[in-house]
Amino acid sequence: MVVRVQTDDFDIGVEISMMTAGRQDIGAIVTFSGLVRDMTGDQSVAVMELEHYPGMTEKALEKIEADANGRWPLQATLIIHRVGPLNAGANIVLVATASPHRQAAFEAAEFIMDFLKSRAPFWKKESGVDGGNWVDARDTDEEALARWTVSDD
Amino acid sequence: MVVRVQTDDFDIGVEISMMTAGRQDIGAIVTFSGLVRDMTGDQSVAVMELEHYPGMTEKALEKIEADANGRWPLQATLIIHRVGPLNAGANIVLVATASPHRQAAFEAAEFIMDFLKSRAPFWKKESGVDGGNWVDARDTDEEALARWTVSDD
Amino acid sequence: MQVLYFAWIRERIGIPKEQVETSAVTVADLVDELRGREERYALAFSDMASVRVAIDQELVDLDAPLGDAREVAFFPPMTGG
Amino acid sequence: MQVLYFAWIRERIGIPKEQVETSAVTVADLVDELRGREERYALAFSDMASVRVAIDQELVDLDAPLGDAREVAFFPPMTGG
Repeated sequence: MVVRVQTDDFDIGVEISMMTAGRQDIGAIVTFSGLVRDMTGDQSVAVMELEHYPGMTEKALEKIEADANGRWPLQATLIIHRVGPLNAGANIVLVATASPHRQAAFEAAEFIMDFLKSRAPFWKKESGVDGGNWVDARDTDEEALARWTVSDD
Repeated sequence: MVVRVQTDDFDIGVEISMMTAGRQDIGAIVTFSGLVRDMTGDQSVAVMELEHYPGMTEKALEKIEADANGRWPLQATLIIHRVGPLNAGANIVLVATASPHRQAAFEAAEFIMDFLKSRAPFWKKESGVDGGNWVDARDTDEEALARWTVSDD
Repeated sequence: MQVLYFAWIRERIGIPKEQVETSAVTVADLVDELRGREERYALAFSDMASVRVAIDQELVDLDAPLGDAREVAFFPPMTGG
Repeated sequence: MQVLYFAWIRERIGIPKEQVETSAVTVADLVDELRGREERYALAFSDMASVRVAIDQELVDLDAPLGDAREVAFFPPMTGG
């Protein structure tokens, strides 16, 4: 279980290599990476500023990761979230899950992303030609959590 | 849309870089990689031999990829499947999907993997200390297809 | 206690954090107290449906008791990932 | 037509492919014809629930008509990924 909050970029290939180094028991790895899009709705985005709550962020991510490990048979998990100013096209977040079975790896990665979106203290401010504005939370992100509160199957 | 069947290994980081090169409109990338596990059930596995049906394999993968692109708003898709002898710990398959939205990227990657497992002409033979045996298809893999035959939501 | 503000709440109040001495019992009491101070606080806390609260780095409800909190944070709904 | 065998069906029959002249109407007719040839074919096709068929590289049912197929392939359920 690894959690990192950093300004630096990450390399998915390197992270996966570190996750699998020296082991031959992993059957499936799922990664999710989120990137800064140059458009949201009709607004062009040049820079996305990622603010967070140091201390609480790490705690929240570790709790989400621990919850995922409690629900699925995971062999490794990784969450990297960047903060600071990020240009359009840049990486924002990487989540990776490793399991003997593909379904567990997929579900755990979705679970982590769903909770990270609405329960980890990050805030996005987009700046484009029309100035800056804080990204609104979306109802669909809150609704996405509901599917994890019922039984797994 | 890219499909490759190859004996060579792949590097997830390099593949994602190629997928995103020069574009800033992608919001989410999901990757699935499948690896050779050193154990299946109680059997140790030293080498996995991947046999396939050249010609039909590419057609089947291209159809699966096209079906996924018809169902979700995907900006890029990639399927790489290795063939030949693969050691424990080696990569077998990489699926990657890119979309403006995370849910589409996740669902499309799962869809592609589910159909690839049971509808693309690959066969696995495991060799360990107890000799070689062909991997049996699992009922759960066939059942996994059922969820895609009803409506998306 | 230390009170922290993030994102547009931080921008409206104009500072990222401050030391607050209070006898407020709940978070809601503290918000009322801050609102009464100055217009910028009233503006920041004008729509509490858009405000989230953490006590000592754990999310809590608005009516949560402050207890012996060392750190209270106010911020908008989170938008990470 | 060209007939191809894969995985344990290939191993049981002993060859990966062969040219077959047949007047069989359906895939099932062709299987019956091959079964009658030699023990190794009968063995390979002893449990048809474990046999999948493609005509010209498209999956078909066992009772599919051969039509003017150029290539018929027999193989076990697929296990890729």
